[in-house]
Amino acid sequence: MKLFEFEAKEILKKHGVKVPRSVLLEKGEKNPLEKIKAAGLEPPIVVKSQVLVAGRGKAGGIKIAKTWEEAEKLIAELFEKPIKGLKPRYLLIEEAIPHEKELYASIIIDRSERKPVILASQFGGMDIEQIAKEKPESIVRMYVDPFLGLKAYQARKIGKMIGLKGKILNSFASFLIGLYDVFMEYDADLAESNPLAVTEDGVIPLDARLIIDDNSIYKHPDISERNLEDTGEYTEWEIKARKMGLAFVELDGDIGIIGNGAGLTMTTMDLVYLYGGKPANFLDIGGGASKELVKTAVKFLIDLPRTKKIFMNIFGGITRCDEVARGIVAALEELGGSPKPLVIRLSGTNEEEGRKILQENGIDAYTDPIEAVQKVVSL
Amino acid sequence: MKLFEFEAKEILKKHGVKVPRSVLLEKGEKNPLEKIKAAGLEPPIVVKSQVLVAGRGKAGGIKIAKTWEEAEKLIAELFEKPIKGLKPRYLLIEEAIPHEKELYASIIIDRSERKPVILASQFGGMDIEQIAKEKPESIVRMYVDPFLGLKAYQARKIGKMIGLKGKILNSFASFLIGLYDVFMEYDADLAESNPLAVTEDGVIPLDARLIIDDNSIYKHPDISERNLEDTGEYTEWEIKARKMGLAFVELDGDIGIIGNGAGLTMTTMDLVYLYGGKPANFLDIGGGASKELVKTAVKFLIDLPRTKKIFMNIFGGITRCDEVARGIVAALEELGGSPKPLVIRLSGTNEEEGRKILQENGIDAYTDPIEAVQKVVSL
Amino acid sequence: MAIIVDENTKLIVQGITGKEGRFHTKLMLDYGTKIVAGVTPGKGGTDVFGIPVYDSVEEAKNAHPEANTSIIFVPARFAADAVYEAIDAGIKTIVVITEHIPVHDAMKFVNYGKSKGVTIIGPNCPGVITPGKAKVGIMPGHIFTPGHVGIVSRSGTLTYEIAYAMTKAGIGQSTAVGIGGDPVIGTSFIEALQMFEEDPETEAIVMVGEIGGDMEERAAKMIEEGKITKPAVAFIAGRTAPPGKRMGHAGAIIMMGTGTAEGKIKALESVGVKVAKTPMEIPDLLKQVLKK
Amino acid sequence: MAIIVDENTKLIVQGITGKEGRFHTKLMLDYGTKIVAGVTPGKGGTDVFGIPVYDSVEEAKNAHPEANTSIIFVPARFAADAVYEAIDAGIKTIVVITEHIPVHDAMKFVNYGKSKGVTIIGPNCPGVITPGKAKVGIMPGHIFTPGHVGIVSRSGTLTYEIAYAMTKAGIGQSTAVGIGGDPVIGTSFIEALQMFEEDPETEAIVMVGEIGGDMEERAAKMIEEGKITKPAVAFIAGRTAPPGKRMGHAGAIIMMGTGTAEGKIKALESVGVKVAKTPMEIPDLLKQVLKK
Repeated sequence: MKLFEFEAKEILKKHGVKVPRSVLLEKGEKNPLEKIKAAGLEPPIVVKSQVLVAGRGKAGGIKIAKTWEEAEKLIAELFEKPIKGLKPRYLLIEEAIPHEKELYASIIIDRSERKPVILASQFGGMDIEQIAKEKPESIVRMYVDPFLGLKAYQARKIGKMIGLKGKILNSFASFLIGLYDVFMEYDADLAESNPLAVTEDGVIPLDARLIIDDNSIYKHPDISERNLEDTGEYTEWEIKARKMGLAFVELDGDIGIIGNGAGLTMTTMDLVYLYGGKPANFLDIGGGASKELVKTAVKFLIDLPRTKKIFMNIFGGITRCDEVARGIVAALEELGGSPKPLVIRLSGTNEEEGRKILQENGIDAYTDPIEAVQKVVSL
Repeated sequence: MKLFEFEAKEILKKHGVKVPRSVLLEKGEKNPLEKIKAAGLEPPIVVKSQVLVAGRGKAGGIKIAKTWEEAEKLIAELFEKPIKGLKPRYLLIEEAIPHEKELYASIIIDRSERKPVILASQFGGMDIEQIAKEKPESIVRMYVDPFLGLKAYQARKIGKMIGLKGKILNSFASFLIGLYDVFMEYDADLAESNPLAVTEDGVIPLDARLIIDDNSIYKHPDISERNLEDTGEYTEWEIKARKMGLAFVELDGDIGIIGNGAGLTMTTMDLVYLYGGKPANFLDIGGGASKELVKTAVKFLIDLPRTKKIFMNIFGGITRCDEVARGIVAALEELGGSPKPLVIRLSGTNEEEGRKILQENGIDAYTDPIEAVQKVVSL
Repeated sequence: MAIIVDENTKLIVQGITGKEGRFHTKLMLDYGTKIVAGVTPGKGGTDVFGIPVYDSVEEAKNAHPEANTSIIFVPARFAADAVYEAIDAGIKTIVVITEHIPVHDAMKFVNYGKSKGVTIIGPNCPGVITPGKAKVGIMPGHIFTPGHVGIVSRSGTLTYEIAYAMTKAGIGQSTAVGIGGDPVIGTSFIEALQMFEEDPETEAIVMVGEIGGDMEERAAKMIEEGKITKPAVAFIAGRTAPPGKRMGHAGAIIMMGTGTAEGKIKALESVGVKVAKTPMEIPDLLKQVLKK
Repeated sequence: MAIIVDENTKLIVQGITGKEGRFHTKLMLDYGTKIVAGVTPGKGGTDVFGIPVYDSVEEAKNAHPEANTSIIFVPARFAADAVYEAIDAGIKTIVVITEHIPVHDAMKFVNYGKSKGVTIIGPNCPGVITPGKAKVGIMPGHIFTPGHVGIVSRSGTLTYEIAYAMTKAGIGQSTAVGIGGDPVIGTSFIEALQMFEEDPETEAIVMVGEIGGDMEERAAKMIEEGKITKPAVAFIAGRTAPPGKRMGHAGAIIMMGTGTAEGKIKALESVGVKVAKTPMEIPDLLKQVLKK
């Protein structure tokens, strides 16, 4: 789960990391300037749209106000300005930080080493993909033992490797330890600061990102759940699907896909593409799906406007083909028949029983996935 | 540093440990009963004197009030009642917890294993020394890897070893993990609950003790410094000494002791005793003491009412004998000579120079500690 | 021989009294897996399908010292503790079926297991089957058949599809390992490959990969370096998956332009591994490489 | 031979530019200790008494691969980090002079050091001296003289007193180890005893104990079990110390009735160790046991 910049910075601050002085404005705030003055801030100030999409700055979501008049105007403007389709509920108002240089620092878990890895570069400000492309040799990596934690000497070593020294180096090391503590304490998938500004006094994060592992949210009651609508990660139909408990990703084709198991479902998409069709989505009903879940999934894909036809590829392992068949029948009964062609491949556990249930309801099913995919593409 | 019961319980609560509902009264509280009612408590309630001495219960510092009248009377009474010489500044008012059984649980660092060790017994309520004496076989010990932490399965194992099962066992395991988290997070010398009550719903700490390593206080800004007067650990003169930066322990004899280094100072006490004297104190000026520190120490012991004579045993290693001599001379100059006999043994680094400085001021010094101790005892 | 599990596997089922644990205990017993004990804290003294249940792995291990393998069906919040418990009780092979375990938890117990010389499979995996000998997992046993081709896979159902196609084509499996779909897993693609390389009963290897991470690329590197000499064929799922979206598995996501199916296929083909376009092609490709 | 430090010791001084570090670097150099490098983060490139200073132990070790020992004068808040740095840089003997290090910090780095096979002396200790060969510590060198009696001690100044008395009586020392006065230390009494037992140059051992803990009792047990066969004599400080009060050292406290001087003396005497009533008796006791 992505945190808003102001949430990430609040957490960093609690862990002893110095962040810019700021005040948060919520939409509808009556006297924003009063609130900013009360917080001891005055122009130049930075007005930052709190949206969860990348590339906020380039999209015009971050502006500097040099005067109170400008501030008032920008605040009104940014509250109304959609950034990649999302309007902010909050604006973060920060002191402007004069700085000489911008660094990059982040922490993720390295899959191969199974350890946290710290990534840093002396070229901050651009995104890591861009740095990796333009200045790959500038990216410094260091693995950390998850039981021992990040030691100060290691943090200093990273700082030295990206060219820092003296007071700035020590400040960077302290920052990194704070970032690491937050990364570990919050089960983060990503803790990042970019840009991390170098000022006369030390480093200070101009931006901060924190993505929490969805599976660990229960451990962190201080983190409030995101509205799916606010994340900018999901389409309208993906949000609907998540609320219904479906593992669904929307694609740009027109053949609706249902599979059981992520690998098989992806493979089903690939097969459709291979045989000349375009998948409309990924929808995995998982292992051991119930009749109810199958019914929900089938109805959902029939409702999905972009599907012209639907391909269901089931290999029964834990999933029982008879249960799947019952779900399909129930869906079609409720809808009074499918308004969109439905091609089904059914194989594996209780295959015969499933096939029988379908036949009794006038529905055919393939055994061979290749035949089935050729059929659905040809429709 | 010892924490008050209410502080320890507050910290446990923050770490997810269930503690009795309570309200804290400070001396001078105008409407204690109102405050208790506002907290949703009603009799029977427990009134607990917040003093940092052991054996509070036996000394009459914990009382149960069955009615509001009784509560009012007990509150007034306990605020005025000294427990082992200390009057409380706070009373903790807690709900009375009906319970079937009392357990003991604590965590300390084992010096030999260099690991946290959990101690538990099914016989709570009496102190651990008493349990160790009367029911030694009831005490269960488990070492914990400080990097891996206490695992739930280990906590359950301890609970099972002290005879718990079912819901109570799981509750005990959760409690122990909370206690361990607090122990580690707060650099504790001791985290203890005794008694830990067993109720129908699970375990709940009736008392809680937390002693924080003095050297780690800087890491824990949320912990407020103790007034030395409130700790009950120090005599009036020990408090004076600590405020002056002296490592001083008061004893019950009459020969004042100054040494450099803890081992040598203790040995000096032992020598005095061995040769028939009684040491009045332990005072270690440490390694490399300055003239100023020596002066302070000498004057302090001359002021200390219980000393009749003073024995100073210095073996110069890092400590320079000339510096020590200058300190002695300075002290005596300020006092216009010593009103109490002062026997000095001076040996080691810059011995000759030190001896010369003393002689110039009419002060003799021994080289041999045995001769010196015989002298001071004979005076 | 085979790898990870075989006729000498003596299994403990952790979380045996839960719905999933109970269900799969039955299926594993039916398959012939030797289950010696179950563990559920607080349920010690009961039994499940005749298998005695204990309060802790230590107690189970004391009563059944021959136990050498554990399978974990414990819910995600308690699964990490169950893994530590098994490791500390001296179990040397642990299969973690549970999904939704926080990645940091998995990272820690995987590191701890490695330090103790323990083989961990999963989490979020279908388990391991050595056909005809032992099934330690949730895969349908009947679609597998004994033979000499090892399968290492990041995906459950897809493995079944491929194994079934192989079985129908008369190609049996030495062992099939579902390594799991999470970002951090105990036994990686290349570690499983290494085991197959060292297993005398395995003559060829099927690699079933998917988008995300760089395990397949590392496998290609191992082959290039001559560390894997047995013939290998592959299938990679997710050619049509868009970047930045998790495709069901937590680990199946193309990030920062890395982890694409194209990249993986290219890496494998460049070291001579034949990559199937559909799962159904795998038996044919295997026949080609086994003929040589 | 001797133990811990000797003529092959090549020393790094961590915290060399601080007041204490600088002062004792001079004294150690004067004594003849081979100091190859100093470390103070941010002061790399400077020097102290001709010793080159580096920003990190790793850099010092790269420039002076012969470095095998480190002494730490870093302030308490940064000392634990300095220990980890030395361990991770491959230093195998670390002497921690710093006092007031939080006990939990010491507990952790001591455990880590053990897992890496590193000998840690201290914290809060005077260090180690092998007279005539190397002084890695803050003890006054001139009161020691080469010989064949090992000293292991929990107390600094008291050690000097005893060593000086021995030197005056013509009894030299193989090595004197101040193990430190904190509750958790890297090398315990019994571990130091074991080293002396295995050291061919050591013929007898002086144990200087004090109240608190049970290290002396464990030493007695080792002697009883025949693990220490060399003649040993002892002095225990704190016969007159009251219970429950810390006597200067963080570790010197009688708690729950354990750790009294009487208990320790009794334990040692019961296994035939002569315990001196005053430090000055040590040379005589040594002459008695060495005569046998």
